[in-house]
Amino acid sequence: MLDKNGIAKRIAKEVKDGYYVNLGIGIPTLVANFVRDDISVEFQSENGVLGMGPFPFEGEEDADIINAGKQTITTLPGASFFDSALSFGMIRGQHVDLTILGAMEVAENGDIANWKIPGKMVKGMGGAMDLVASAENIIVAMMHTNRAGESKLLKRCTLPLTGVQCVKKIVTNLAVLEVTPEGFKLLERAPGVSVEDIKQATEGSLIVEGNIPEMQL
Amino acid sequence: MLDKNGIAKRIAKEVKDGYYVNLGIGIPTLVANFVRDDISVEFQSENGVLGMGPFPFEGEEDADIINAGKQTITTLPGASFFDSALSFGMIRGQHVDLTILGAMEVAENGDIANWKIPGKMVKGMGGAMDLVASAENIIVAMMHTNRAGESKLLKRCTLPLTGVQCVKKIVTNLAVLEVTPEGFKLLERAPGVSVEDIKQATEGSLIVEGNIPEMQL
Amino acid sequence: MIKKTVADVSTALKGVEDGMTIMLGGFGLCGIPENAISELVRLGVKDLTCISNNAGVDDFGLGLLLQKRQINKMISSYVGENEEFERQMLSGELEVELTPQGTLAEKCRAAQAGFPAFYTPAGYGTEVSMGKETREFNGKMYVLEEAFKADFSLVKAWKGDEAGNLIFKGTARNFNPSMCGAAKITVAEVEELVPAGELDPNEIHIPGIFVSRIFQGKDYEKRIEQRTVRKRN
Amino acid sequence: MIKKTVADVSTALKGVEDGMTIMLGGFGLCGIPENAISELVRLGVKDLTCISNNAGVDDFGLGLLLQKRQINKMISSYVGENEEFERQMLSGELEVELTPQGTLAEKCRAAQAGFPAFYTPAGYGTEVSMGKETREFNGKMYVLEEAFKADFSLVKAWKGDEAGNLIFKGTARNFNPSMCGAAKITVAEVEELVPAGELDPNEIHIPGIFVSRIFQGKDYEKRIEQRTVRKRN
Repeated sequence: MLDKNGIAKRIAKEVKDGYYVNLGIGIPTLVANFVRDDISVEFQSENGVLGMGPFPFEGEEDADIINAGKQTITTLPGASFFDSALSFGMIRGQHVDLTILGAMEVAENGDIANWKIPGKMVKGMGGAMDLVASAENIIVAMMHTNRAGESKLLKRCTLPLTGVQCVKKIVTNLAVLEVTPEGFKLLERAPGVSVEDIKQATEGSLIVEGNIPEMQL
Repeated sequence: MLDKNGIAKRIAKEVKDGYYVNLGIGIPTLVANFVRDDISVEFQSENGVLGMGPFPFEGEEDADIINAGKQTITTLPGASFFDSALSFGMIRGQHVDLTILGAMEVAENGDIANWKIPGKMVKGMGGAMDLVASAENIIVAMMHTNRAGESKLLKRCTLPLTGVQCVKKIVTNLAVLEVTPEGFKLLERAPGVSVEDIKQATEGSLIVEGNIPEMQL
Repeated sequence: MIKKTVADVSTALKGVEDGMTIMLGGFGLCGIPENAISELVRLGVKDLTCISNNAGVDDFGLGLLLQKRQINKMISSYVGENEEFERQMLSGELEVELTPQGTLAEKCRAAQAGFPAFYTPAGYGTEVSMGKETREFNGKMYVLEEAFKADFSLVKAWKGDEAGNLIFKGTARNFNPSMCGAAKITVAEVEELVPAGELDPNEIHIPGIFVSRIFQGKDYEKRIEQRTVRKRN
Repeated sequence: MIKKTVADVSTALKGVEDGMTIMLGGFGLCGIPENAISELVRLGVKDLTCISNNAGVDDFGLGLLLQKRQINKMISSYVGENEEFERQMLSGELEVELTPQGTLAEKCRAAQAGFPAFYTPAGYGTEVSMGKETREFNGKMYVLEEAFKADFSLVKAWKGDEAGNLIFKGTARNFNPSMCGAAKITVAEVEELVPAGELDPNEIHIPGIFVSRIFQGKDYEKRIEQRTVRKRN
């Protein structure tokens, strides 16, 4: 079973040389820490920066340079700043190669819900609806089950949707899964996790074909 | 009767303090020479400059700084350069206060034709269709008749249209006219031109009410 | 040169009235028009509809207007950092229209550039598209979204000149440029106001034609929401 | 940093084939991709559809491609400075689609930014709107125009860096920024190519994400179409 850093580490392997990547808040943000050094990747943040670097050294924070999580950041050589309209032009125009974001629920048809729990929590969708409606390549990073132990990989989402039929891949604390027309196809097991464990934790249709390898981290 | 400079001089009186103005090619370009010194006006050129100044001194031409007529220009303090999309955002968004352009024909309902003579001359509309479809305030600068002596102020345009019901005012070598729901309303006569002369040269409905004053230049 | 400078924030906000729709630049607390927000609080105008990506925090940014119940309706994409906001929203005191961030930006830009409406894929199949026209282009579904209509646009820039030209800094740029000229009156406050001619015409982010009034801002707090740092080795 | 630099114009234009649709930046002869145009002539590719605001003059710019009959169709707003063009058009050898200039710019920007189509007032009631959907918004009529689809976009910038970031100069900016990322492959040629980090991130007009390949251009002629000057007193 993986912790948050483990999920981020596994997702980092999906990041290829030459990719522009948008990382959502939470686990996705951690992915940047695990991307191989020998490939070229640029991180975009939808509030208007491309080429994000690590957090600033203490005392060097600049209130005018933040990411979409409102965290102070730095930029790397080759970075650029731009306005929100151009930023979503990058996203909508599919210039960003990979979007990694969290979710409350994912359905077997690729629907995703992550912005609202009616009557309870309404933080808003931020840029998530634009990202999931636009990106060709969307990976969801999340725990396989919620705090009540209920599956977050469902036949159908129960919460208000963020986007329809858009999620391509899911990396959880238990598994790597691909969204296919037939349902969630199990690709890899987390270390120490059995196929049976994953079946138990998955409400949506789970497709298990042949031997399922353990993740290489 | 006015010459081209006379037409430009009369139109310059329509340019008010605080106006952003787009000048078309030909007579409209001359208007800039006659705007009063004691008012603040900025000239926009749709190829991407606001705050145009006079032509450069000999030897100071910069191939990268031109107006929409492809003429070398200079800029004044407070000028800015921008791309074509933003430039037409200014125009379409009605931030430009006044558009002055030439025409081959104007109809009594405000239609204008100035970009094509089928089978003969097709230079293209350039930015004219955007300008006439967007601007609140459009003045046409032209000769009252064509080289064959035929009226250019018509009941209906015969040439392919540039825009519909958009011209507000017309200044010709003979007169100043306003486009009204009833037709061309004669406002002023050019020096030495009679109302009868103008009637003769106008094919569209001409409205003459009361005494028509001579232009003050 | 058409001069846009006004003496101070009070002059700049002349004409703001109860019930108006006001756009405010900024992302989180980054690049918000601090001086203009303070003046709105001072003026005590109420029943405002505010268009702003976020709603500030409890005691800063738009949170100051929420505290005083000056806002009737918020149009935002993300409002997660403000407890008073959440309380007013869940209790029904505050009307909230949540809009995808890219759609929010483009609704500003459409208003600026004279586009009445546009098609975006964002929100298709979600409750955001309910009651809106949807349409297929090249096998993909899109939602028709309309341009905003607003009375005032309040933006913050880094440098500006007398002609109203603006230059923004870093990610404090965000929604500010697209909001310029997107309302009937655009008010820009700047950290540094310079005479016309001092800014390079090539480096201007927003030409002055989109700005109605500009003033020299003061006392910028520039609060940081998430101060994240790393240790020096 | 994702490196976009290629050695020369030949490498940059790899993949250009007969029958392709190519966008070219520039207004008149100002800001045109001179090196890329020369390479298209050298390659001898034909049956091209060219999207460019103008068509050059008889012996420069796109006029060079017209001379060699490499262009099948032109999509432009104004073509008045080219006699060979007018001859080919009136004789029917060359297909021409005249498009209002603002519409042309926005069709590029729509392709760049993932908008399938947009509504513009330009051309309503004229032959430009024939066969196109028209629609009323707020009492005004608009024409639905679709985003361009192109294989290559060839642009020219003043400065650029290894990451593909671009800065344009003066009115040589024009259509170039909106064409970046508006085709499958965007090739930028620059007067000055610098290492990543030398350009101020705040001053970049087009981020490198919109640029596929960048190269150091050479031998710029920068011909002036209308040399207008005034005498010194």
